[in-house]
Amino acid sequence: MLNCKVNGKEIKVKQGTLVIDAIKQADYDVAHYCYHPGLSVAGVCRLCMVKIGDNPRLQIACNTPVQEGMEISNEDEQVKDAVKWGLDFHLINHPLDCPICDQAGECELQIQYMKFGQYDPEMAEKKVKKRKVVDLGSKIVLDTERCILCSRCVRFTDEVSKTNELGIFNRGDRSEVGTFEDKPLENDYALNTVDICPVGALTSKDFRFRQRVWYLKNQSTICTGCSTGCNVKVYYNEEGLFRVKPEFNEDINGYWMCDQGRDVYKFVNKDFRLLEAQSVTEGQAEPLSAGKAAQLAGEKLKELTKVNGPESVGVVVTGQYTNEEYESLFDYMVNKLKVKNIYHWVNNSDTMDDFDGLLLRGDKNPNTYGLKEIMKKYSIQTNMSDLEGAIKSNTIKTIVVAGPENQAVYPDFNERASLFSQASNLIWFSAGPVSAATSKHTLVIPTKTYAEKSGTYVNYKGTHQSSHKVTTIVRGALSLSDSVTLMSGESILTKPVGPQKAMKTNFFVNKSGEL
Amino acid sequence: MSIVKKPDWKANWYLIGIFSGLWFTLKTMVINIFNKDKMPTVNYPEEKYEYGPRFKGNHVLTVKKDGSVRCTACMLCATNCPANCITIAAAEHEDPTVEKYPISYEIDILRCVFCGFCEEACPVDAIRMGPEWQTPGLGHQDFHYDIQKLAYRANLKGGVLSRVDDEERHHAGI
Amino acid sequence: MAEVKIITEHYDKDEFISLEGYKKFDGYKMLKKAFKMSPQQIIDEVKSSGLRGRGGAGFPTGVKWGFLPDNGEERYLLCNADEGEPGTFKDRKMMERAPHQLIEGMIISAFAVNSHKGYIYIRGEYSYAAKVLEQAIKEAYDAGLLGKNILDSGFDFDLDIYRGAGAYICGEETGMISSLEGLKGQPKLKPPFPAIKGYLGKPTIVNNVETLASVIYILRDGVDGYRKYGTEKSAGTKLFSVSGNINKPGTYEVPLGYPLMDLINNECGGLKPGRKLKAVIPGGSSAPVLTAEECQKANMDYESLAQLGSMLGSGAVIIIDDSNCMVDMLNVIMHFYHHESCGQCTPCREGTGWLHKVVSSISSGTGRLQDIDLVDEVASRMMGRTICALSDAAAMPARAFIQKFRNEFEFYVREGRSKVKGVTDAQL
Amino acid sequence: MEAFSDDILVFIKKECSRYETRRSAIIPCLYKLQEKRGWISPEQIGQLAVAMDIPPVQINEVMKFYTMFNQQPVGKLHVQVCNNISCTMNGSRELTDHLCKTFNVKSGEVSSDGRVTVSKVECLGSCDTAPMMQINDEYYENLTPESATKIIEKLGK
Repeated sequence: MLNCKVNGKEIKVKQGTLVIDAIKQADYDVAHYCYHPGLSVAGVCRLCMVKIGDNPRLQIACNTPVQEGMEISNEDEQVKDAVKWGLDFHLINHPLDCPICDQAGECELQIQYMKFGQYDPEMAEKKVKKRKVVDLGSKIVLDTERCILCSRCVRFTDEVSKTNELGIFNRGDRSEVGTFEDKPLENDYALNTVDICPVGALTSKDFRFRQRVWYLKNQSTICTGCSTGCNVKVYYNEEGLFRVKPEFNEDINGYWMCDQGRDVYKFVNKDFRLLEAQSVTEGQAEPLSAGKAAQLAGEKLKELTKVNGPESVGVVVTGQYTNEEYESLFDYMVNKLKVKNIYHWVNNSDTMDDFDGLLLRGDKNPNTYGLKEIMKKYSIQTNMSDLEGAIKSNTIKTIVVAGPENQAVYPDFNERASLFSQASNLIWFSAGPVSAATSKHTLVIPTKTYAEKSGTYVNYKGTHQSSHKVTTIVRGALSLSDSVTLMSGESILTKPVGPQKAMKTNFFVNKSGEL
Repeated sequence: MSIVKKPDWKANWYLIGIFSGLWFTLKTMVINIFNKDKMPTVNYPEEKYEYGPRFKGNHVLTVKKDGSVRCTACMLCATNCPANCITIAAAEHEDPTVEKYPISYEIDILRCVFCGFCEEACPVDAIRMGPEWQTPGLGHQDFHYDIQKLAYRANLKGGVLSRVDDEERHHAGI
Repeated sequence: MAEVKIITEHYDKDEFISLEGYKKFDGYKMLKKAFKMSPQQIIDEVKSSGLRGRGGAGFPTGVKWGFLPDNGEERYLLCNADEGEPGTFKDRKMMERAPHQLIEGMIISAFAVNSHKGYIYIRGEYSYAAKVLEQAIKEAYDAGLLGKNILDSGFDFDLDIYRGAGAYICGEETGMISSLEGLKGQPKLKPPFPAIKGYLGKPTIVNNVETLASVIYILRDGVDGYRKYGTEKSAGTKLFSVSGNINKPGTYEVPLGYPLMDLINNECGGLKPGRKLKAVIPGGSSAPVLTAEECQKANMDYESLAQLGSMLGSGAVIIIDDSNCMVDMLNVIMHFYHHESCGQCTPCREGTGWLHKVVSSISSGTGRLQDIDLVDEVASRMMGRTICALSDAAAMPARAFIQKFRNEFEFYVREGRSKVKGVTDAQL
Repeated sequence: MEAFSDDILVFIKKECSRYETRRSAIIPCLYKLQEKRGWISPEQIGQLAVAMDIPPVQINEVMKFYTMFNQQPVGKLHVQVCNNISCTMNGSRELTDHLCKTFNVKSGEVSSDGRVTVSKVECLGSCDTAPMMQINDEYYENLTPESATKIIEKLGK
């Protein structure tokens, strides 16, 4: 451990810490654009200037390791002047695009300008014009004029994704970021470049112009796209989820996430959801509330197990639920109903162990390992392939399916659904609509998605991660554990869910006294 | 909760009030008959009052030289609106020099408090408070103003030109 | 005191270019002497001779060599022949007239720093010099002066030539290393310095052509013989490239500490008739300009020029007489730096462009009075804020021009034309 | 698109093993490509990237960084007039203007017959013989507008 002083505050840092990290550790702000802890040091934005000791020449904090007894100051007048001018140099050729720029609201230039700048521009000459709205494939739009050439994205494609698409061409203030001959930027991690872009030069086509960022709230959760279990932040408002960004976790995903994980928010939104329960009896559909449906399902199961015996009930579980939900489901099935035919529905057994070397895994379920643990705990050893025969031979007459939240990653979804429909009774827990479930007596109960419930997921290496509820999208949906509670005849404490309005903060309204 | 009060004894002297009221009415009527010019009221709807140029009436969306809406869908007006009455949906324009434009821009005029914050927040002079103040309508739908109404209603005669021109700014090197 | 020809002694002889001719004039004799010494002895000799880098920064060569870490890693010796500083052409002369001198200097230096691989990084425009050097290297290989076991000393040294492709910034040592690695020629962050981590992450020594050639003569004349010329802190002789409005422009070798006016009037034959000296840029375009009065007391050595607020730089003396407009001159210089900034660090990338725009708006007659102060202010904020010294190199002349010739700039802004007759609007 | 001829492929292979890293061979290979036509097209970069097994963007970065690689077609005689400080003082602007007028081109453009490109460049390191110009690889020094025209016309024959 090393001792150093940041703006007079004494702190201890690890050996090899950079000054910029030490300043952050001491809770001081330090302006920087090019430095990113997940990438190599470029040292080109020249904003993280600090004064070290009495050295009259300012140093950049991102390329200076802390030494014992170092006295660091970034609130010195000299430093402030350097930052103000550094910012000015960044801004003189930056276009006035804030009104149409997606980054506005979370743009580092805006943040630093409000802090250090707030002056009239001194530049009277013309700005350098560069190319705008360059289409870089299906994911990203590039605006070279807005780019401040921090080279973060270039370093990302060089060092992290190792795909080498991006480069900086020409020199001087004619420098332009881009790909060779505007080739599309289509690697599996391309959208990380959008995240690390401190300005609006790289924007995501998916999010582009859909919302202004200040209308969105964010909450940390876990990506359920695959068994890696990246830590993510979802951005949402009362209309639904809008985007997903990675959050730093040294053990799981570092600073990054894959592009497939960024699409995982989509099935959560209302358009793709089952809004209320449905009971279909011989083709006659009847909508009913989820709670009612769960109670009905409970009664039905009780009766059926009594009449046909617990062996006639098959339970199919996917690896997309939380540990808590599995626990309650298994407890109910095994201990209460004595049902032991519990099957693990594996969606893509061929590609299950695929791994691209960075984050992306072939197992597209967040909690396969949690499910396996539970199955072991209840000592259930079944094989999904047995189920087909059992249905065909009519030994299993009732099937309860804890279906996938994200049906898109289940290529065999419809095929399986029609198989399950051969049983005379089908109870299906699903987040999205299940049109292929056409059994004689079908009950489809809407469930909550990962963003709407708290719970624990176990990733590929056995790390237990708990995620918290983000928001409620479908008010009529139940979590699996709540449904099980209702099925077993108990009541759940339902809190009345009022309209969740993300009230926007209005400067003038909140500070009315200052007007 | 309302409390019923018993009438005061003074209320019995209401006749004085009635007559003094009648006298005032009569007096003003006579003055107005013989001194018509100084009468403060106008004969609405035959006559209409001229408001000052800074009057904040119904909103106008300005247009560019080519006639399209100037608004860039930056949402600053919607953010700034204390009554929460502006709803904008943005989209990508096929012309890369425009880039972003509103496919729908709605003002719920019944919620609007005519404070003018939207006008002040606008960075490109796209929204102004116009001189109109008559806003009759038959149902709720008539009070949701869309782009058609805000920018191209008949009395704007093809739209009001915005003072901020992209091309001029481009030539000036901004 | 007059011109002292040590390095350039035989430059007027055409046969000096070939190996045979070079050997006739004691060529490669010092190499044999060097092999009899120990590397440390050579380093000490160079250190005590007081030889300073001739490329521009003037860093003591022996000290630089001493920085190499002793960890058994492979070391590289790079010769910086990317002479891009406007006004400088001495290295080109050296390579064209005496390629073997450079090769010999490099072998000796490589022996001293124990490096077995060297590159001469020559700027792309010097295609003739590159051809001459390539031929000379071939000759040297054939004669056993390069390659394995040179002259039976047991020392191996491979030398190759690498052509740049037109970037001033590659004259900066880390920029040159980047370029040699096949990257864009953008300078690298320091620390680590090249002597610790340079070419391909290995310890690397980068020296100028003239510096490497000087090593031969330090060995020949010994420390005392070398120190006979020059001043205490700036020892030896130096090549000056004199150009501009002068009768006899060219390369002149004079001892350091030589008075500037003597150089102009004696060696270079004075100014053209009827012209008056207005200013001199003493060390290439990045050196702050000297006014005519300052020139009178300027001596051509590192300290004297530093005292006057300028620098010796690469030894490119640009003489400006009174027929030139200073606004115009600054515009040319700013155009150069705007064109050559590598675009890595923001203050330099944007600042050089900004300075050029402001100065050219003054010289096109649309400038404002506050622009003059703006140039000074912008330039002052560019100094010392970037990875390499290019932004300083752009800022220093800008500030010096504004400070020393302010009235000319003010006149230009007020009247919209140059104070100097005959100079029209900038045609740049 | 024309495939690389064998001698170019051999050259690329040789250069790739000549230096410590393969990337170092980018500049020599680009010189080689430029030799033939006077400029380098994006297609050629793509081919070179395949031949050298280096991402094309890195070759493109290098090519666009250095001014000596032409990204546009140039005339048979690429006349580069130094316009830096010493040459300006000795009349390089007049020289450039004169050449542009004589050959009816704008600075940086190819003449209509495709023979001459006149461009302004930064210091070429021949300040003692200002004004000077470089035609393709050769230096021509101590010029006057008339002598420069003569030289170009002679070479153009």
